[in-house]
Amino acid sequence: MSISTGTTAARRSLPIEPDAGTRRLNTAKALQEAIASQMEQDDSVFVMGEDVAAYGGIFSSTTGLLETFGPQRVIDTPISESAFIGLGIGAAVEGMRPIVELMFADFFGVCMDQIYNHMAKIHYESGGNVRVPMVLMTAVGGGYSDGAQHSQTLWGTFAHLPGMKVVVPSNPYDAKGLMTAAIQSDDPVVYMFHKGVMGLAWMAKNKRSIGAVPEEDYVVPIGKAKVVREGTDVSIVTLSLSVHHSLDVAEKLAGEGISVEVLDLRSLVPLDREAVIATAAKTGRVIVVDEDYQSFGLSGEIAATITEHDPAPLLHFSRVCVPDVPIPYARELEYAVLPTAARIEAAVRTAVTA
Amino acid sequence: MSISTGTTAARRSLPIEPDAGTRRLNTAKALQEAIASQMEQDDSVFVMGEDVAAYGGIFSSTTGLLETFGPQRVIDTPISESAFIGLGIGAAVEGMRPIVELMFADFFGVCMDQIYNHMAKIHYESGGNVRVPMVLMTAVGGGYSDGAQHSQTLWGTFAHLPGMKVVVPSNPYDAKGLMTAAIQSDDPVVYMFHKGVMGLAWMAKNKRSIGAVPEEDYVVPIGKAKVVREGTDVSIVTLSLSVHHSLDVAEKLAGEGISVEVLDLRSLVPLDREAVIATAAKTGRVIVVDEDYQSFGLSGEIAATITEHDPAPLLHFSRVCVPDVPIPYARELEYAVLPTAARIEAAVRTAVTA
Amino acid sequence: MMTMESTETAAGLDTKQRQDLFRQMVLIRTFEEAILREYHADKSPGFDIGKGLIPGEMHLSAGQEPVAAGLCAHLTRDDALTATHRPHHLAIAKGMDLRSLAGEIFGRESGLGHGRGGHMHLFDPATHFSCSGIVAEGFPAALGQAFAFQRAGTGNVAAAVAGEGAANAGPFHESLNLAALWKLPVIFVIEDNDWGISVARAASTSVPSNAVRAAGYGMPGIRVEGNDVEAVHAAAGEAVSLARAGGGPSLIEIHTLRLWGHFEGDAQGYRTELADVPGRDPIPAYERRLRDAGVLTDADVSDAEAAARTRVEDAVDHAKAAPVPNPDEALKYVFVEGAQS
Amino acid sequence: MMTMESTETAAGLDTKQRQDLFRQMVLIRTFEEAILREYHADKSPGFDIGKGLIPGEMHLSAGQEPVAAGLCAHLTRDDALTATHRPHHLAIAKGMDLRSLAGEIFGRESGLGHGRGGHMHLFDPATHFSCSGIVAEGFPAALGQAFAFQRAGTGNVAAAVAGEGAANAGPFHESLNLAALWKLPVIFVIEDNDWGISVARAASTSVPSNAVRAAGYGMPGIRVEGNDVEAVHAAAGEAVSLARAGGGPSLIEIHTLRLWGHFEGDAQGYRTELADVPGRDPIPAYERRLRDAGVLTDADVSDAEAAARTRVEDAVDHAKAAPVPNPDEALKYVFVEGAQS
Ligand SMILES: Cc1ncc(C[n+]2csc(CCOP(=O)(O)OP(=O)(O)O)c2C)c(N)n1
Ligand SMILES: Cc1ncc(C[n+]2csc(CCOP(=O)(O)OP(=O)(O)O)c2C)c(N)n1
Ligand SMILES: [Mg+2]
Ligand SMILES: [Mg+2]
Repeated sequence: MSISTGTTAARRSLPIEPDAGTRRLNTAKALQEAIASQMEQDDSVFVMGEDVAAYGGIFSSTTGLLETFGPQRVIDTPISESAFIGLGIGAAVEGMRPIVELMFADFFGVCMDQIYNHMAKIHYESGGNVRVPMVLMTAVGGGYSDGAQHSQTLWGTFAHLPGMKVVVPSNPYDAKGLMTAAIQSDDPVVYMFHKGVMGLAWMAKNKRSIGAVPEEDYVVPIGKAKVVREGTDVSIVTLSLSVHHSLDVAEKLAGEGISVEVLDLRSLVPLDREAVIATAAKTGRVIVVDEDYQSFGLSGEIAATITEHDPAPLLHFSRVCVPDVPIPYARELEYAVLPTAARIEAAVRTAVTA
Repeated sequence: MSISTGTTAARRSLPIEPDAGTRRLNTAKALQEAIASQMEQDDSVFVMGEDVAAYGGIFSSTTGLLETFGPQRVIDTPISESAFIGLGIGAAVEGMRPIVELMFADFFGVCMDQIYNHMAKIHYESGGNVRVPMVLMTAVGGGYSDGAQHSQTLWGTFAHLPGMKVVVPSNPYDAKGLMTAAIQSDDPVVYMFHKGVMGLAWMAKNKRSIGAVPEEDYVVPIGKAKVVREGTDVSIVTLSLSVHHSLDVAEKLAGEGISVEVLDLRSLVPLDREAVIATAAKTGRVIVVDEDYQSFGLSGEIAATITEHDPAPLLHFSRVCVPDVPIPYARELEYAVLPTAARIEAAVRTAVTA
Repeated sequence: MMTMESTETAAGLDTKQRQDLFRQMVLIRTFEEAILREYHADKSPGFDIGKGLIPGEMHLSAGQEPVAAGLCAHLTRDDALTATHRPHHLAIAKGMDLRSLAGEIFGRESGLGHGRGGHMHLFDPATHFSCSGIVAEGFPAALGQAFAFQRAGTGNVAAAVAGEGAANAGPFHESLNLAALWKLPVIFVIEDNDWGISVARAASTSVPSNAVRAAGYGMPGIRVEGNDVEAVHAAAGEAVSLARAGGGPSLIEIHTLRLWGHFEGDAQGYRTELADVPGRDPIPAYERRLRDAGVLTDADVSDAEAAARTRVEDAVDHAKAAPVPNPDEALKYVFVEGAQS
Repeated sequence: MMTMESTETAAGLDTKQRQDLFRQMVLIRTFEEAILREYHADKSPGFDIGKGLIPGEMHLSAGQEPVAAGLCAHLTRDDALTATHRPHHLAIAKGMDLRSLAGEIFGRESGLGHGRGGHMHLFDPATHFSCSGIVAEGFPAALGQAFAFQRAGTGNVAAAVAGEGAANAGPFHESLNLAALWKLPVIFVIEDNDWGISVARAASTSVPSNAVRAAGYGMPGIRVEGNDVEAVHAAAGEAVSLARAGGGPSLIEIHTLRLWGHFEGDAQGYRTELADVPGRDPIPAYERRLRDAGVLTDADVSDAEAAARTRVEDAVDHAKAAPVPNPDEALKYVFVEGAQS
């Protein structure tokens, strides 16, 4: 057990959200690049999980790393999530900086004790004497008929439990910057990437899954949301793949004179409450678009954040979430419960007339 | 796999929230009585968990049942929560009605997959063809220095995930009626009892942990909240042990002319949204008192429920919860983060002057 | 732990039984080939996993037919079976209605779960069949079914099947201990197909055979080599008899073959032995063996294939003709009673 | 699996070592007796678990000193050890500062975790000690520490200790497989005290010895009978040497004794063998044995006891005199960087 401070200094010197430049990558590549760069600079960083080596990660989060860094640093595991996530924790406690992949967030139930009772609590229970500088990386989200056990986002579940930071990039630029920040953080960080924003060759591609990414190292600060589109009539507070659906709707409705602001939260823990309050104050009409289950999650937290600050400016609040139902398999059913552009558009129309 | 319908008929004929009468029991006894009565009437009901037999449940949820029903129906298990909760699921699928105890809710992380991906989803995934009439009973809450892994309430985590009902009694009467309803439900029900309301001989006793309980069988309907004190100035929306702290504060402040309404939610899933909206409309000032972690949980859901219905009547919203910190061990620290009467009182005073 | 060699196993099987095993395997393969065809029919250009009449992950069981056929020959519809993300062979051998199975795979209202479940979530009260997409988390359900049978005194048993990858997950251990402790009538079956997605067995498992692990629970353990349906039949027969007689659980590991990718779309670049996989197909091998033994003729083979094709294409046609679920009913079946919160 | 009888084990231990083992056990017992005294001092009338200078659940280790003394004799401060809800004996034998330990138990700012952790959550960077209140979930951390040692090539090892109840939980299995697979320098130690709270070993475990389970992972397994510190010392010595030499993990099960209740306040009504528990106390037994062997005198015993008392009472006094944590700092240490959300 030792406290590694080396990278803290490194982090301080990295640019914060620099200009994006012109080089275009998809989200998966941006993510891989962040990991590779940190592995190059810091021997204590390693990657571990199911099918992260030769396969390169089921959702391409680790493609190419085995070839560059070899099997000592890019390590396939047995299907023993409690053991290998716990192994990551123990290694982190001894000063290493593991990046551990949980293949689907849906599998959290087999290893949540390690995550929330150990990874997230050791620093506190130790009175600050022991640090767990670990990244838990996991794929989330549905939309391709993978059924009730492989389509969930579940970020509300992670964000509810204290002691771990939770980041959720929606695009290549943020994916690289947040991963760099996550690896360099001395706190445990849960990094949740939506399969639908990775730009995978074998899945329907969102047009914004490819974007400009600086070659250099940089960080997107954990805990900072971003207004990705300015607007005046209604605010959409959202994250991950839903950012893109929201932007599509905003673009479409702009033609009709409806001005939609879109806030990409990017981090859930810490939550950028100032940004939430600011957009609510600006438009007075807030819609939360969230691919997680509706109740007892993110959408409620946004309502509470606004109203505990001041309920007065809030003229409208509504949510476009998964309506508390297991994600159905059949396409027709699944798209009936996902926060689709059609549902978002309908919500915006209701909001502006309310 | 078979669908048991017998008890559905039985349930229909049971009284709903009858007069309490004069017989007084503590919450633990009321709970045991509900289980015993259902076991007597239905051979398919059995109890299983760690230390539920000779020990009678670490928090006395099963005291005396072994003596009455024997080791075939009151069954100690190895420390294998995934296996024995899954066993309960499989038995329920075959028509039995298991009551399975997870000793502390804090341990959910070792078996959550069985709970949320199986117990809660099988009915849906089967298109209604397979039922899981099972009760998962678990102890929650802190206040006696049991540390970060034995003091949590975590009901927000369970309530967030679809397919399981979640009930949280605060007193003996509701404990019996909700347990009877839970056993008779054809849906999986998570029954979360706070150690501090059980009336245990070895723990600080809340004065309302003993109360009037009918001898007969009856149900408290799952999904119905209750106004446990009427008031006009401010509404406290709460549950479990915090109901009692809230009532204490309400009684005290009544002397100063501050009229506090207290809503005991009793169920989280389904949530009695009408009752929440009604109390918010009545007083305009809402405080959520919740022993669970503050963010991404119950308190947010209350804010969203009110504001998505209509933000206009809401003049004040605040929360008295555990402020996103692992529950500390030392008494001084633990009571600084728990929703104590002092914190509730301060919140009420702020609310009425806001 | 014992090891059973394929040469010793024909004993006791009559011609009808051997033909039935063959027919069962042909039926399964025919079904999987039809799903393979339909799955890929409309995903191009550029394979898109979410597109087509059958969307989503698809884990087919080709090559593992000996496990299903050999095991399920000993089970009645009233026995239980829990399977994994790769369940079709077992569902079929257990007797699941092919139309309901195909309907669910196509996501139709006619499916077992009215399209809510999908191919990894098949729940069939008629055959007490269930499966789980979470590795190793199917084991515990079998304990509960066996517990219910034990209490009811029906003599029924529950089989719990999972891959060799699953045998390194916690629920495997917890379930074997609990089943042995309470002498539950469970047959644990490990399908060792050498791979857990891209991870070779040697990179996941610290011992060469999971059968040795049985001793750690005080139950019989056997490894069946050769992907041989008759050897499976023999081993399963003993385990089922033991369980039915109140003798408690057993563990059987079967060395089998994943003939295709982990899921459809898997390029299998990691798979070192890919070249000799087709040569290890158990169905032609069994066909040759039965022909050599003189118990299978050309006519038997064509009849088995034709009968299978008829049933499978009927099921596929039926699924394609069935209505898709009504999106307005997406929330139906969350709870038995009342709406969700 | 082997079984080691206590009579064969003295070999190789010199007088100093045997006296040290005795002194270590006396120190632990003295500490636990002091905590027992302080814990109950102010909880009456009517035992209230939340009251008093030491509140909360209290799991004391009296009777299990041979495990801690015998194992930790082979470990340096740079080796790692993970323990359970019952951690004091191991913390002390591993060399944890007694004042920091007592401070944490009393919930003081001077405690290891500044009062945030409590007696089930001891994290000590100086001795690489940690524990967990969740049964069996302490095992995996040891793998990670061993992994870090292995990568750094330090030759250090990690010991993972838990009760026989924990050996039926999933992480036991996952951890043993992974440690064996990667030849991690881990020593798994099961403290079999016959009980998991009120559940007897025979009601939780399908085999009479967890040592037999080692074969399922391809690692050495040994059961040590007799709660004999020298037998523990011998078994642990072999396992530690093997691990240090790169030979991978071992499993040791030690039959020990829970001298008191599961936690303080436990009336132990379920405990059938309660009457003969005091007679099985390992410390008087070891004292007699060393006296009989002529390597322990009256003076040695009083000296051991006096030295222990001095150190323990100093730690207790120090804890009682230390300030309680500042409630305004309850949120301190959630994160290293920045406030929580
Ligand atoms: C708990 C859990 N971890 C990981 C996965 C992802 N996953 C699905 S199948 C699979 C490999 C399973 O291998 P094996 O048990 O051998 O079965 P096979 O696919 O070979 O039939 C993995 C890792 C999962 N579904 N559940
Ligand atoms: C996962 C989990 N389940 C249950 C418990 C409650 N519990 C605490 S200690 C204990 C018994 C442990 O028995 P054993 O492992 O033999 O250790 P011992 O107490 O005998 O030292 C139980 C069931 C827990 N802490 N964690
Ligand atoms: Mg496999
Ligand atoms: Mg024990």
